[in-house]
Amino acid sequence: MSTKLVYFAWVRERIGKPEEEIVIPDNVVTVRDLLNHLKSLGEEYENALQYPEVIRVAIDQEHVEHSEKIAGAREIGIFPPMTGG
Amino acid sequence: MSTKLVYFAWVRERIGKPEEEIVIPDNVVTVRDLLNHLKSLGEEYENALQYPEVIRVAIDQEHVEHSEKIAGAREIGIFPPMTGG
Amino acid sequence: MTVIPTIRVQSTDFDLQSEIDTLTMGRRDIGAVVTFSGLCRDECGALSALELEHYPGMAEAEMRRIAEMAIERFSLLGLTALHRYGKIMPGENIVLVVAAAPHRQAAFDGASFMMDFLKTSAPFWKKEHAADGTARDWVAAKDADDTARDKWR
Amino acid sequence: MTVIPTIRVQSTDFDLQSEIDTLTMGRRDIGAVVTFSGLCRDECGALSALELEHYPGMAEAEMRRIAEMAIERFSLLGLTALHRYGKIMPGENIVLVVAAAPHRQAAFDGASFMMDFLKTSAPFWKKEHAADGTARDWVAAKDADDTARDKWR
Repeated sequence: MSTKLVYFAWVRERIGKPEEEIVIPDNVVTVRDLLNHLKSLGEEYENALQYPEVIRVAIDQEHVEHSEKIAGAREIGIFPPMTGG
Repeated sequence: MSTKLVYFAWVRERIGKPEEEIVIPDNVVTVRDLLNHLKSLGEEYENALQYPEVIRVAIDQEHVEHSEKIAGAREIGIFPPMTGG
Repeated sequence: MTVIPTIRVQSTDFDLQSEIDTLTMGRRDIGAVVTFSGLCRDECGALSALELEHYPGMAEAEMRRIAEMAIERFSLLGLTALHRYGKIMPGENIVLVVAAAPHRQAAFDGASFMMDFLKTSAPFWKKEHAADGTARDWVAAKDADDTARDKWR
Repeated sequence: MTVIPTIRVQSTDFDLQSEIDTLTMGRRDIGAVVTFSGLCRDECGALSALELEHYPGMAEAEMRRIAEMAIERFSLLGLTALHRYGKIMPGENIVLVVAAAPHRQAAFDGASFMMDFLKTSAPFWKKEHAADGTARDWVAAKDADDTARDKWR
């Protein structure tokens, strides 16, 4: 089963696309695992996710911690700290 | 020499006039003296100034303490605590 | 550059958007504008109107003194304070403050400071007109307003 | 009575007076309305524009979550939060919050709380367009914004 990933701001620019569908391997359980997995997919991902501690993640449009499990997620948003307002 | 007194809100209503010119006796030195002097002028003044500690006073349109000297004042405003805004 | 506050005491209503426009038009250094509007409440139907009395001359002077303190203290880029007098019906505006600054905290603080001092030291008095026509009482000053002012000391 | 916040994310500008009117029209229980407008600054001429990116759907959802917290916490009678996206020029509005309450402190707190949380948790990102056309940098998040949010805890 594939999951939709959506990227914003400089994460989007560095990865080079606004969204994609990927098949998440069984050994990827948490948000932290997912970020590490993505970094293995190529230089653009490594560049975008170089400092995972600053990366914010939302599952189905709600903020989550990096320790959160991703099982059942339909859409995972990955982005830098927010700077609106 | 006479001084202009102006009254507002329930002080005005109780004294029964918005303003008047009075000659202030020589022994009336401070705002506190003035309030006591006015209370001796009649029942309406006594009624208005019954609790002098709540009465606010402005000399030439600036707030002053009751200990302030009134010498040189052109206009003295006497009124209850403010309730605007 | 000295910032000159706009101060007015008037019987007519005011237009908030035009007061903001006056303050911000053509500027590119203002990042935050906070407005405060104080409105007449009917106290759950008990009130038919408020009557606002003021000390002409001193009201404007005192509002200007407070505004100049706020501009200085919070480095405001603009400050407008308008207060109405006369009869005001429930739902109508009584007072308007507009504060402009580069950043949001100064704009919030400027407007809040202006209101806290205006409440306790600008010479205005409110008289209530009861809906049933019986009572007409002067509003009593609130200790809570002195407390709100004193937090700025 | 449950108060439902008005939340919008839009590319067009907003009219402050009409947003206030929508919140207050026909009501006699609102005593205080505080608005916050966030404007694009040119950083002393260095900036020609800001580009606002957002996460559609989540932006509205997150603003609604924050607004509901503010309404509950400060017993607000009304709350509106609008945020623009796309290209915004210096002097133009970026964000608008309108908070209504019986008394002034709740209205000030409601608007300020809404802005502090919106800044740190609503999914919007600003990119600067330099006036000289050379650089285009994403604005970095500020620790001061986290500090401002944390004071409400």
